[in-house]
Amino acid sequence: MASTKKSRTKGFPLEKDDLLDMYRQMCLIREFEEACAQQYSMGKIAGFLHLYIGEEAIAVGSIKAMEERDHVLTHYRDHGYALALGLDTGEVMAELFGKETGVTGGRGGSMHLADASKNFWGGYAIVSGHLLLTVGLAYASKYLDEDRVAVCYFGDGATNAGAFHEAMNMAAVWNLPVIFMCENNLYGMGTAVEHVSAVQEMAKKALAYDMPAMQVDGQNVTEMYEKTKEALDHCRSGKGPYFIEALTYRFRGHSMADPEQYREREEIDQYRAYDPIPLFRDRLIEEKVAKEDELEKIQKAAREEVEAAVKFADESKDPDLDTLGDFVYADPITIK
Amino acid sequence: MASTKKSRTKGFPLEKDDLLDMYRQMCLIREFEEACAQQYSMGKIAGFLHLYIGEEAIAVGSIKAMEERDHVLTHYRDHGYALALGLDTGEVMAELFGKETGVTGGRGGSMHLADASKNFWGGYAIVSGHLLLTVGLAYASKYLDEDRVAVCYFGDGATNAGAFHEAMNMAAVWNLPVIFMCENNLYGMGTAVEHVSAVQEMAKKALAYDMPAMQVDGQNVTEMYEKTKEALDHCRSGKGPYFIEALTYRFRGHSMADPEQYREREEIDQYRAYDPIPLFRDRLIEEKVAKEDELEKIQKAAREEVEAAVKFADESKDPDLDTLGDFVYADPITIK
Amino acid sequence: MAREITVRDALREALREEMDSNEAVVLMGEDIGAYGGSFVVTAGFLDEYGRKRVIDTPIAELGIVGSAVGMAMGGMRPVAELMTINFSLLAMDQIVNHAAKMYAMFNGQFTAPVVIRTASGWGQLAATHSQTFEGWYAHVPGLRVVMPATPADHKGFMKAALRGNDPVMFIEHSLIYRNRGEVPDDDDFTLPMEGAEVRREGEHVTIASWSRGYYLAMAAAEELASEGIECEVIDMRVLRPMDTATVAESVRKTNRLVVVEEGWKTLGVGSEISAAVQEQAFDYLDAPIERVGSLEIPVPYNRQMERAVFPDKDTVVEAVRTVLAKDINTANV
Amino acid sequence: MAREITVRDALREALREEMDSNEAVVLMGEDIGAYGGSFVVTAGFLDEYGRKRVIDTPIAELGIVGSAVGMAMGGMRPVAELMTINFSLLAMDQIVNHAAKMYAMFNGQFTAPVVIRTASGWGQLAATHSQTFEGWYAHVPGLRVVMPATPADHKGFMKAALRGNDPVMFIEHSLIYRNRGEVPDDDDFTLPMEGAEVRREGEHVTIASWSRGYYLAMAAAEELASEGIECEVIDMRVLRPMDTATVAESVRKTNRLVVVEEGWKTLGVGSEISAAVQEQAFDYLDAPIERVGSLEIPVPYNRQMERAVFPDKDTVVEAVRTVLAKDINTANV
Ligand SMILES: Cc1ncc(C[n+]2csc(CCOP(=O)(O)OP(=O)(O)O)c2C)c(N)n1
Ligand SMILES: Cc1ncc(C[n+]2csc(CCOP(=O)(O)OP(=O)(O)O)c2C)c(N)n1
Ligand SMILES: [Mg+2]
Ligand SMILES: [Mg+2]
Repeated sequence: MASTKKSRTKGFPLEKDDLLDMYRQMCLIREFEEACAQQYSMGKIAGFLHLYIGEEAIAVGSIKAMEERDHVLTHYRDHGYALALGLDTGEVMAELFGKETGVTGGRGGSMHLADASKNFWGGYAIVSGHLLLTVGLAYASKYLDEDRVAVCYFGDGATNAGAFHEAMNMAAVWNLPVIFMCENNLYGMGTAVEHVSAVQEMAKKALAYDMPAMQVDGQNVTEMYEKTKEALDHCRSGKGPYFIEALTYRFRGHSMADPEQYREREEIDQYRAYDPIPLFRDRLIEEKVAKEDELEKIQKAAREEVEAAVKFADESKDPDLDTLGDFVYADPITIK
Repeated sequence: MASTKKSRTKGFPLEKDDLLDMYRQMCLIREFEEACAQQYSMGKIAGFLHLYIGEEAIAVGSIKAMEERDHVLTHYRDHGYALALGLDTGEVMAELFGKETGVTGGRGGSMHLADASKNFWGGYAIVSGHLLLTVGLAYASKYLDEDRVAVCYFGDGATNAGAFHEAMNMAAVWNLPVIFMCENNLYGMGTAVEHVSAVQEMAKKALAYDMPAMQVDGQNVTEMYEKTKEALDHCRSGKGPYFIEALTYRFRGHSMADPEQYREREEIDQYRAYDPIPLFRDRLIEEKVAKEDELEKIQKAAREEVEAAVKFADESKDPDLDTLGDFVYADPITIK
Repeated sequence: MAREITVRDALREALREEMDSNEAVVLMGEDIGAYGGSFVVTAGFLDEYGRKRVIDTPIAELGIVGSAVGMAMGGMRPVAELMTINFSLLAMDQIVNHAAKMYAMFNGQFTAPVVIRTASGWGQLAATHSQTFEGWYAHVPGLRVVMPATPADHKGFMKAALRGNDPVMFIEHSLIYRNRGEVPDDDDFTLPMEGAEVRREGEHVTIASWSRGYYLAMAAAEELASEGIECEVIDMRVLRPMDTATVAESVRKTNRLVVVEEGWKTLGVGSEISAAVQEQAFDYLDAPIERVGSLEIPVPYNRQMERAVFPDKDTVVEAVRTVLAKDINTANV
Repeated sequence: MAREITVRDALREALREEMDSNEAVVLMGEDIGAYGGSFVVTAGFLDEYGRKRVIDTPIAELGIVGSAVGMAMGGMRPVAELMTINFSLLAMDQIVNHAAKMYAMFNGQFTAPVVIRTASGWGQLAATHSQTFEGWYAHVPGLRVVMPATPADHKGFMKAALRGNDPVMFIEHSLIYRNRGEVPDDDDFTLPMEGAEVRREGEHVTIASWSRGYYLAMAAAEELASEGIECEVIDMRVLRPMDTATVAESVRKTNRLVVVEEGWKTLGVGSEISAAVQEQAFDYLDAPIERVGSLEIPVPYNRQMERAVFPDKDTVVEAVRTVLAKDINTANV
């Protein structure tokens, strides 16, 4: 969420504070993800671990455009949104460590971060299942007259699943305030979009639902901000859902288990040139929003925050095994 | 399938023989369906019974355009295709009566007619499930180099299901010879298209797959023939799938159980003016393809054929209860 | 005070009362509105409550349940109807991987109090429209699964489901909508969603069943009573959490058990009841527990064939005789 | 002649041999090609056989199975892979309402010999990625369901499945791909897809399990043997048709049974084995049949918690002691 006064800073759509905050968030996510990779290799993090490196501008730019009351749902590659939404870095890391202090108490792990107090309805690991939950939350928002937009993040691969179609159609028919935010990083796991999708531009899929759609440069954090804002305004004014295709690339493997044999080093290098963090930094310097050392300080603070998070996670306790049976049913069961 | 010489009869794309054969088929289906309604009310037919009255031109026109080797799959409203494909009228009626002589031995009933020898792969009762089977059959056709197009019939309602989307995408990605034949009769059961589909023209749904599509007048049997032929040519030439939206209306309830409270008498009457059978008859007379009495004879023969079919069904035996366990497994099971 | 009403009316009352008292309750599903519901349960509701609260959905079972779960998370009380339990297979992922996981997976932060109504049943509908899968849902921690028999249970459970905080699979049966029974005259009549009920006492054999099977069991018990064989009939009512203790307790008295279900026996609900009862009352069993179910084949359309597939009163009577055979031979009954 | 190879290699060999000998065999699934398969079973196959025979599909489980069924109807031999059994819920309708019905519903006119490969398993993957549903598939007439433990069974069943005419659910387990065992050196080595195997003889108690559970059972048996307790270990191997007769026969000797599974006990496969065995060997049972399964909760991510959820060797040992307790008390062992 951006600070309240919405004046613009030079070529930018936001104030310096907000711009630097976005820069901070991007650095934080990057540092966090690097640390995750390290902790995973040390055996502190287990299960599936999907890193957001290279895609930071999407979460940061779009979430900056939202209001606090808006709903966020996402797939399993969910650390970036959590941090951009302001979840505590230590508690997110603790979750990855499976600790009691984790945001979901060690029960969810990397793929299932969530924070009810921030309207972050969680990361889900069934590809495209959460799109339907989003539709339902948006229905509730409209029904209860809450003026909240429900935003869901998902990949190019998710658009081929039946659930995607059912969600798009329902959101359109019911004219709901939903933003379908598709992160097209060209691959679903190791499978290139061209081999599994009839169209190469995900935005075309919105045509079947007469749903407005646009492609956005997902490496450009301020463009993400501006375009998401547009889509949010559309939704808030009662005009129904919006589809955004954010063009991006994942710099690392699909998960830590990925042998990465399906794409060439060359291709990766080519996209690494569009690293959203240096791109933004250079613009901030060029447009004289901030000096290099100011940005370096931000970057250093991010690193320290992550180091502290790792320490916090490390020092936290495992959940009490006595709580194993908690949260299976919300209402008591008395028999047996 | 049309007769081999493809010269045209006046304003028509077909020879007189074929035109009259189509007229015969339409009459046969109409008579058959009327008889079904009657037999159902007498308790001879049970379960769900979905009549094709008003939509005959679609099955007849499109199937006339196919080759015998082409595949046909359909939903539960399947009597029309069965008869147009030349299944024995008596054996189809016997199936509805649940008799041993029925096309599926009394096991399938109205919703599951089929005839392997005619490449009629059956009627299916899970809305939109058979679209995926069609994709698979088309894959096999292409893989085995058989030059067969797989055609599947389904309703407007089916296009909202996830399976539809997965089938459309797969057929397009794999560039398969499939015709998706959507019969838009404006309702899925008692639910009007406008309340459940984001777009009112089903053909628009093909846009998400870059799939060629067209709308066809489903009450015009020769237009159905011509347009299907076009789509078949497209598929056969290796250009991939085609989507046809046939505009039609069902003159009766969804099934015999339908209380029909969701549409007005007035609306029904309005569409009844586009009854495909008199429309075709009038054109045949007007264009001097046939005289009234010739057409009346055809119609009378159809009625007699259906009467004989009912008699055949009535006189046939129930299947032997000893066969109950047949066809559960194709390979033997020896244990227990 | 109580009135005798049908299962269908019990459901209609429950839905109407909860809709009237709680604005958050909405109904959604295929053809529940303009068409009136495929089993006429919601006929008239659209006119009464309007399109915002009686939602005719697209044919998209996964979408219906998934969006209902989201609505529930967002503070609403959706009743998502899946026309028949056969189609619920399309929604399985949302039921099992989303609704049932929501509360635990996020450490208690979210609940998903969605009520999923669906109907089991048959009637010459052929292989894909004649199945029942209550046992699959009863396997899943996080779900509550009810499959009531009496009008009172239908009403009491539905109202409880709509006031509770867990996802509920509410499984009806198309062949018992017209069955009648007493229902208390009380707008706040709810029933706790757990516990089996002994509906008929008897000393010779216990019959456990639920939904339509319960009526078969009662009919069989009646017939057997005329021969002096007294059956204790237990209505399981709730399949998760499943109250096998009540069955075991009964078996400690009767020493014999027959379980009656309409689905396939192999890995049906009866297998669980059998396994659990032999665990709890092993020393009391005088004969193997007998399971009654349908023939293990895709259900054929033909009427005679279909009749041969499903259990009826006679099958149940026969099963009772089988478990009693030992004693009958030794003239104990 | 035979060689010792891993489960993974056994599968690779089976697939390769059948692809080589039958052009109609193709593989399809998410990331089976360029990525090499999520469990590395099909690594290298894309290069070897090309895109027409090793098909990287969209993420569309329903579509994968549905189109595979159509391919099978059309004369091909597709092996449709669903990455994990958790995602198979999305394909449930095509598996149950289409594949399993195809042959009977149309009176024997069509067969659907599709092989659906999927994997059970866990490993800090949290609630939606740690489940197992083999019992659900084993409930369905028309399906064959195998869930092998040994490399030889993996190979023999896979080759048999690809030469047979029925739809087969072929359920692997992510945690046993590296397990080793002897596999005959024979390109035509197939195994009939039925029948449980007594893998270890013993007189005191029978343990029945399958897949990874079989290895737990063997480890427990080994440990108990050092105390003089001899377990008869049965590998169920095929869950439909399920060979409970072999278990009953064993119980007639040992008089005691423990069933070990990784899934939730309530309505798990163990409930069927228990129910069926008490039907067939009632008079031989000296103690209630004991079922071992996982805790009935959505599986948590945390390592200690997850370990507490799933059974291990110790749980099995304990269960064996429980069923033996009576005799141990009376010093029979
Ligand atoms: C229903 C389902 N099928 C398969 C998987 C395994 N899987 C996890 S992530 C993934 C790829 C998703 O790709 P995409 O949607 O493009 O997201 P990205 O990871 O690229 O951000 C797959 C196949 C799953 N989790 N759920
Ligand atoms: C998956 C599934 N959901 C629901 C049904 C119940 N049902 C049968 S036909 C039908 C309406 C289908 O409408 P449409 O596709 O337009 O075909 P039409 O009957 O109009 O030709 C419905 C909802 C079903 N058979 N399968
Ligand atoms: Mg992607
Ligand atoms: Mg329709």
